[in-house]
Amino acid sequence: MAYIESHLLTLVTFLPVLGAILIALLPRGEGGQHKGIAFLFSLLTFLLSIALWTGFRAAPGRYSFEQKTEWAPALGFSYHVGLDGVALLLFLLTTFLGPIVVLSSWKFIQERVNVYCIALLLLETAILGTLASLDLVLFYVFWEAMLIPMYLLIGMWGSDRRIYAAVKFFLFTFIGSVLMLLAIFWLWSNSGRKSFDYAELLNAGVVDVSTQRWLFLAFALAFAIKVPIWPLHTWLPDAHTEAPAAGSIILAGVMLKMGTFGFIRYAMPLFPQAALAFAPAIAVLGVIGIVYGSLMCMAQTDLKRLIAYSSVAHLGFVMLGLSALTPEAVSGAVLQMVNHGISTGALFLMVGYLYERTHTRDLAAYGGLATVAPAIAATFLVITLSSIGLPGTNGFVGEFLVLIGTFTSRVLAGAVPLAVIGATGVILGAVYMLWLYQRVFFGPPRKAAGHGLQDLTVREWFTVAPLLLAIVVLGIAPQPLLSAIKEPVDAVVQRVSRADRAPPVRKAEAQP
Amino acid sequence: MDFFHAHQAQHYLVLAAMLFALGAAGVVLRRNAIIVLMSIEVMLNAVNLTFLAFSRFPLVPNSPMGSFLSGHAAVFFVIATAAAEASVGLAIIIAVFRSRTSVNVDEFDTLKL
Amino acid sequence: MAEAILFYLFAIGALAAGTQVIFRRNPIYGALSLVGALFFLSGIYVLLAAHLIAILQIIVYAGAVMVLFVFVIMLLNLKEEELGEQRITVWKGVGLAAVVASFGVIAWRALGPAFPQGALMQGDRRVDNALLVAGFGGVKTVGRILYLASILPFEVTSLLLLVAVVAAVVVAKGRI
Amino acid sequence: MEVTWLHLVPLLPLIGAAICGLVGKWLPKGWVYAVALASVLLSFLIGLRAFIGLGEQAPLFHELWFNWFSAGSLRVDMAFSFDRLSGALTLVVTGVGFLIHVYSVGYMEEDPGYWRYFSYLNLFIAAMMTLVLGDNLVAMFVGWEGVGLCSYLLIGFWFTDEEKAYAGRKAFIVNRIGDFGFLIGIFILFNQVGTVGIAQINSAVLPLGVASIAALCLFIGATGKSAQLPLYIWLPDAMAGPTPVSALIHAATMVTAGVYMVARLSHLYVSAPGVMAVVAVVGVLTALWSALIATSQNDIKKVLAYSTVSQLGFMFIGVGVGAFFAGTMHLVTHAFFKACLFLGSGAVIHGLHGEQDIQRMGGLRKYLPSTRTTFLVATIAITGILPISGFFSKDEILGQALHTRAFSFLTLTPDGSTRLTWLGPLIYAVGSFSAFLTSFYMWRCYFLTFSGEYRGPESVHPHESPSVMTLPLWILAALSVIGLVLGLPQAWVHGTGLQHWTWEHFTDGVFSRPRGGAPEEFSPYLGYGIALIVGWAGWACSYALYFKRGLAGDELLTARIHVLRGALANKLYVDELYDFLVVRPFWALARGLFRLVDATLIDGLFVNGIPTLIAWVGAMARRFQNGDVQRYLAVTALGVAALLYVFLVRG
Amino acid sequence: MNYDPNDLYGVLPALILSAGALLLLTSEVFLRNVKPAVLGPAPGPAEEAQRQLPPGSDAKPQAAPAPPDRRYQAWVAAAFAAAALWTALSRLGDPAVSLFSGAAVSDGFARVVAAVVCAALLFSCIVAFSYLESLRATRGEFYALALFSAAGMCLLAQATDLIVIFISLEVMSLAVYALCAYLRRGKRPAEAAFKYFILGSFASAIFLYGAALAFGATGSTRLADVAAALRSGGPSGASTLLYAAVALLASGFAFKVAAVPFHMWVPDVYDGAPAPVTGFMAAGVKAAAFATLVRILVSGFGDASAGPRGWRALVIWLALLTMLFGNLLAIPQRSVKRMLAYSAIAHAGYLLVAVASMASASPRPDATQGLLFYLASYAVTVIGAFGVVAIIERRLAMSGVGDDLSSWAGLSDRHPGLAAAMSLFMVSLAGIPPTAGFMAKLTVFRAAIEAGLAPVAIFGVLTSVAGLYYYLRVVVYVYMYPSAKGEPVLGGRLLSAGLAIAGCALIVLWMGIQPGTFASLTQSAANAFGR
Repeated sequence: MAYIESHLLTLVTFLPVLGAILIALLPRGEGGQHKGIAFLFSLLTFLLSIALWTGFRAAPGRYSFEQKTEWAPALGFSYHVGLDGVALLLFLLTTFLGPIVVLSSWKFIQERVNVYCIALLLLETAILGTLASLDLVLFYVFWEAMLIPMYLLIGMWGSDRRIYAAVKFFLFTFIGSVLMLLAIFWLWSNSGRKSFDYAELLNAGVVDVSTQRWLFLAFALAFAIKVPIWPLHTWLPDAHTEAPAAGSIILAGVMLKMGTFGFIRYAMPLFPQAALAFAPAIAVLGVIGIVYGSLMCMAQTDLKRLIAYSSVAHLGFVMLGLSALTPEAVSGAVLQMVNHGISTGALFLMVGYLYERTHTRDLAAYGGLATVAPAIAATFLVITLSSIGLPGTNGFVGEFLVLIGTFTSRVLAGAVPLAVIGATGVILGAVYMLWLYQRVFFGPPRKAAGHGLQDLTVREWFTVAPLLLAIVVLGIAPQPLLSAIKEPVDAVVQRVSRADRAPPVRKAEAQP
Repeated sequence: MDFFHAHQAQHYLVLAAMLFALGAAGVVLRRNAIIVLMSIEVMLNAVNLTFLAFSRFPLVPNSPMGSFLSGHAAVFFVIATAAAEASVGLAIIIAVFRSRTSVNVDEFDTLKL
Repeated sequence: MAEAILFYLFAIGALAAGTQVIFRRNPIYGALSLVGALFFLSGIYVLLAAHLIAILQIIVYAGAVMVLFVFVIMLLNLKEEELGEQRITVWKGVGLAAVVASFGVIAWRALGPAFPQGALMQGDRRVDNALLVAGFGGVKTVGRILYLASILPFEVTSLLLLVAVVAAVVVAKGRI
Repeated sequence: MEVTWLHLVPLLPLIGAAICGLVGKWLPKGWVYAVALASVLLSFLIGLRAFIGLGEQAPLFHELWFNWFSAGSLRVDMAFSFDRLSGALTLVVTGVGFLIHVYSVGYMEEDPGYWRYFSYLNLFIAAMMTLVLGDNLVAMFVGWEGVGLCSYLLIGFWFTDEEKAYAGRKAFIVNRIGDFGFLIGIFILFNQVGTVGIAQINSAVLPLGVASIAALCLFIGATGKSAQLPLYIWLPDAMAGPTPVSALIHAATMVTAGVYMVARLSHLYVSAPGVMAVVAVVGVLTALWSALIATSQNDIKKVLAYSTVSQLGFMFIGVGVGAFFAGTMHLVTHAFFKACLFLGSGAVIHGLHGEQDIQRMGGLRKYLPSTRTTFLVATIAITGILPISGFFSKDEILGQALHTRAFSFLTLTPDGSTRLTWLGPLIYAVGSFSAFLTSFYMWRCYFLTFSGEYRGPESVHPHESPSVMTLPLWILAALSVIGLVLGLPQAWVHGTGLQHWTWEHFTDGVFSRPRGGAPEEFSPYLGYGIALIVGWAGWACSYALYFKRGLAGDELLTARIHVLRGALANKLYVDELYDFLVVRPFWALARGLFRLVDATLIDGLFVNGIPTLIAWVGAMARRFQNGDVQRYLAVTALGVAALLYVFLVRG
Repeated sequence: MNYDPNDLYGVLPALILSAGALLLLTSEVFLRNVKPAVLGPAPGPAEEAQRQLPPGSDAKPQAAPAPPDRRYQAWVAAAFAAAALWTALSRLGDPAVSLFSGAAVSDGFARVVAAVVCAALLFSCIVAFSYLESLRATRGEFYALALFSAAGMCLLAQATDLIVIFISLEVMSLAVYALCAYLRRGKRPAEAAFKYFILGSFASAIFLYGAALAFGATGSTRLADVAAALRSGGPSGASTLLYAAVALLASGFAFKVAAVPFHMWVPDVYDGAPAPVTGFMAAGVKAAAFATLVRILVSGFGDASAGPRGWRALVIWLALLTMLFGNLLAIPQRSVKRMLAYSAIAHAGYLLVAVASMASASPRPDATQGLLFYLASYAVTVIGAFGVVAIIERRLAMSGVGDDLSSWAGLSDRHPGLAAAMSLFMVSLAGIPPTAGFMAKLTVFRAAIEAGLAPVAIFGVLTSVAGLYYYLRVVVYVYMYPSAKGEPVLGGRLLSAGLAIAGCALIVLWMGIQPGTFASLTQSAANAFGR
């Protein structure tokens, strides 16, 4: 039992890989079987991950399901995994979306199914590993391993400009992360521990401020591109638009969170003073993201592009919250990560279904779908409401906490105006989302609504229903999540917001 | 003649350098592959001369290898190597000539960019 | 005294022959002048008291290697028109300049200052192995070095010659 | 007193909404009606029971349902408090709501989407109750946004019509603008008080500056929700929804949320007298502005809509001048008679098969007798030509405005000299003029609809509505009469049993007093007199114009002042103005930014520009590799020379 | 002055390889031509090749009896390679011994390099097998020469005497020249060989002149003595001569490792040579050359590394130039083979970074480790990649044209295995986890940071981003473009090549996922240069 306890996390993380191997061994062309196995394994992963939720014990400074074994002592890094509250939430979000994603593309993907399923499963493992790892090299390995399957997903099953989008996505994210790699090495050689272990580096004490800034920037660039923070966002609309529905769901649902997660897990605690110093800048960029992203949404004529830009706006809230450095704001930001994952993931899911039926993403072609497909309209409405943060849906709590936390922040310079400008996102969100909704569903039926558009099928209901449920439940009872993330959030807030008061202890002189 | 005696070693060495430069110039300039090959032989000979000059007029009182004659040994090996190189080189030239009936270096530009 | 005269003689001869090698248009002349150059060089080797090497120079080089060259030249039997015109390009100029510069620099900065008095002095007499070491450069002395001190290079050289034979055969073969 | 059943009041309608919405489509019609009506009725009864239970020993009921979320120092509970104000509101909302449910049964008879409709309606009741009962600002905000959502859904109920859908969206977005202010207000108060509980806020000491900003922000929210200048534009369009909805949401309950909120936070507002003045002024301006527009509308629902806006203006005058009881009292009475009016108009429309233009009505008194009677009662109530509910509540407001001391810190300089004393009287004067206009356009509406001869097409045969629709009309009409009890002056009822029923006495202690204290006792008779004169004057004008001449009255008026009237008929071009000043520039900005910054600057210049540049350089450098051995040799020799230079010459 | 016969154990790998070569050569004597009937139907390519022969080259008469069955040779060669590999690995941990009175040394460093070389040879032989068989071009000399060159490489890695270095260099080079020219299909191979030969002998002559100057300065050709002379200063003229010497020696090997500006031969030669040979060159020659470069610079001129006249700055500059131009020139390439050639230059740049971070008389172990790890991972990856290229090239080989990206389009439909493997190799070359390439990058750049070369490292990773672009393009063609019309499914002998490619792929993954095992192998080598 204890063994299970200690290896559960590893098991859950690598379960999808088993599925991938199994599929690779099967003869190609057995499309149905491949999808079946992929679904089975992703479902299994989710079910097992529930055990993680139930077995999770929040405790200050330590991680649940921690496991540390030798990996490559000769190269100085180890296999060290564990979960804190924040990681746990995103972890569960990922496993939760896994089966939905597989199921959602059951009909849409018909050629080269085996590669598709393998890519999906490997991607899931990569993401889970990124969240679970507590060793910087391990983290980096998973972090970059994410790119390849996603790249294939976009490039092989995307629409017209898929290759441009895929390459853009890959290069954009890669250029950010290589510098982070060097920063990691710098930490290794100067932290005085000659170690890649996150916990050890955290205890090793922080390096002097001037260096911190450089390292922070190196980390921040990698994460900022993933988030994405304005003006590094232009890969996102292309990637989201060109990717197949499943790809968009994973991208929006979890992959973008890797960036924000990186901030709260690595960039901020490892370089507290730098984080404190750069907080206003990041907050400003976050606010720009909110307003600018919303404006961009209003300028779009492409359904998926619009939603993609809405992600920029939503993650602007997250960045604003993270840089506000109050418990309210930061926990709001974390909650917003999860909520955005659910609502935007669901949006892309629905758009995927619409695209399957109409084969167009052009808003002008849509209209009056509510008369043809009331079920789609209803579900889409709920998701829309959650995405514009209506109280009672999950979207509200996160945004509200972020804004109120930012407004009351004593640490962040110019918090009040930032919060006020950020709050305009509430209006803008309603403007473009309702515009979109009316454009697509209201009014007399238009071209796309023609040719006997079919309403949600049973399979599709199975994919949508869990998301709707999550939207409502998390809207009414977000407290369990909040109490799960309390420990890490408080820790980060403490460490960073007090960074300037307690002069850091420099242990780097202890060079062997 | 005093000049020669005052700078005995340099005479040999500089001559070697000049020969080497000559050979190198030949390699760089001539378009006939065979002559290019000969120029390389000239370069190697220049090296030999350097070795010999140094083993007769050493810069340090005694050689760590026990004897300055190791320079002579080196020359011996270089001569052998030169022979080997020459044979392979000529064989290659024949092969090239087979494939394009020319030994003009500046016509060998199928592989480029 | 005599050494000086002979040196200048051989040196000028070697350089002249070398120049011939480089600037003769027809390779056969080049080959023959190379033979000449080799002879002059072996003379200089004698001046340097490298008797064995001088002999080897004549036998191996002027003998074996050059024959090979001449043989190939005859084999290819190039016509006048096939030789083509020597053309001068910018990059040949650049290359020449680079070469001259390099070895000018070496001669000027390295070889020149190497021997302050022309050679290493011990007390008042200059170190000249030709006079110090008995039988310097003779078969016996060089042989000892060859077979004892530098046994490894010697063996590897034998390997090298074998490789050269095989390589030459493969490359010169008809089509594979 | 802590109780455990209070949450049922919002919860029951919510369950009803869920049932109707999720499975209503497949349920038999009767069941849907049953669920919808029963849920509302039940929560009404619970409210009634609680209301009766209120007393000296139990001034309020409070329930902490569950802790919604809490992070850091912020704790937000789902908690409800039921005091006299919220209790009364509960009764009004659930009561009137129930009546309108009943009415809707008849009204939505043929509509296939009836199950959707009732689900929305129940959802609205739930949200409204959360708004009313919520004991902290966030819970209140939940209701606040919830009712907004419902109005969005119900306005756009017939979504296949672009216009209606657009109206819904407009309503939601304008409301969101208000909600933005509301949010900021919450932030400020939390920042200052450290909690979002209304009780705590009402007992906290608030510095003038903070209080003013917070109050102002919250008032922005109120202007959005309660359709005051400058955010009233959505309400007239909201008439696109089914008429019962207009009655319930856009007349009786939701739109009064702003007034309720201000009254709820009376302490905050009295500690910000400047904002009080703003509230009052905005109120009176709105009252005048929309009354003017109402005089020239021909769509019966539009007339009522503008009248609603104007009446809301009156309520804001009330709360603005510190007479919170007066404002809220008008809220209640207005709920009765305006609901009655709307339902009446609904009956008319229903009877004329969807005809809404009063120019094609007239003479309906003989076709729709009971509708006509109830409509008449309600019209009397709103115009106040006879002293029934509307008369007293409105006159209370105006009287309080005349004698107000709420702006004391504005009106009294430190040295005791006075200034701005004209503000109260001015408000009174303008208010009275609006009252005159109210009387004028309401009677116009009545005359053109019911008196005279029927002007509609022959094909349409007007008919009275079924009793399921008329019954609520009668009840509401009765209520608008009985409502007068609330407004009887203390002098009259002193010592009698009625004393406890007058609103002023009833809500005693719920509101905090203005800084300057309440106005000293003033005799109401003069005010009553003026009010009656004003009311009758309005009646007389429209009688002369419309009862006598019918439609010709409009032509006459137009002939006299056709410029003004043209402007009024076009709603003073406000929509066009906003469209020109705000909407278009905004979308243009969005498109421009997208083209310039995103597409051109970031993507074009950097993201794609740099790789292109690199590739170009690579292609150029590639040219150098031209296959010429001797060039390669030359480069190699150059390399050697460079190395030698480094080691021998430079070093 | 005497030598100990036991010293021969020190050079055992080279001996085994040479023995294998000799065995193969002698075995040729006993071969008989067999009747056409016995040998299976001749695969198409050969005939096709004859038709496409350029004029002037003598076509083989069709009637001639089919050549004897030489399939055993590849496996014999592979066996000897494996044996040498095993000997190299088995003695990995043993202490370093100086051989032949200091002419050579057998230390961990040399053994690891020898192991890399032998592994490269092993895989190349298997790749070459199917390549040559399908071209009907198997001859005993091919494998013999491969073995000889490998022997030269092993000696090169061990040599500590400039003369020995020179001769082993020649052994390696002459064999490789011949291998380049081995295949006579069209003009390309011979031309490649010629260019390689001319430039190569020019470079080795320059190297030799440097050796002569070193001899002059110290009276010895042993690196140890050079180091001693540098340390003790010696007469004024000596140091100048030594600096001239290091310049020339460095140029000589900068050429062999293909550092810009000594790189210009690489694209043409790699492009012209048969793909299996190119793979072997890229892996083996590079490994041996880098090993020797490090030996000369570190254990010979280790004390001349720092300061303005030190070679550290020089190597850094070479590294920067190499990384820049290698990647820059690879971007516009449309022939995968040629692109890989330029990428080989780029990777030389990254290896030079490792060399630069070794710049001292006793370099930090992690730098050495980084270098070795990088060499190994690059060798495996690039042999695999060229193995796939070889399969694609077969069809084109005799038509005398290079491959083009278009011939890679939609490979994943026709050959999912090959496509996956090729993509894996590309990913590894780009240095993305979980592949060997990433771990190699990790070790090298970490060493660079440790050595205080942060700016160089930053430049390096940025250029590697540019590199990613052209590596990804291959993946794009392989996976995201549909097959061109009439792209045939590649027939012929895929099995053995597939075997080798699969092996490489597995090792690439293994080194990427479980780098510890290999890293621990290199640890003994890591402190080979300690004093």
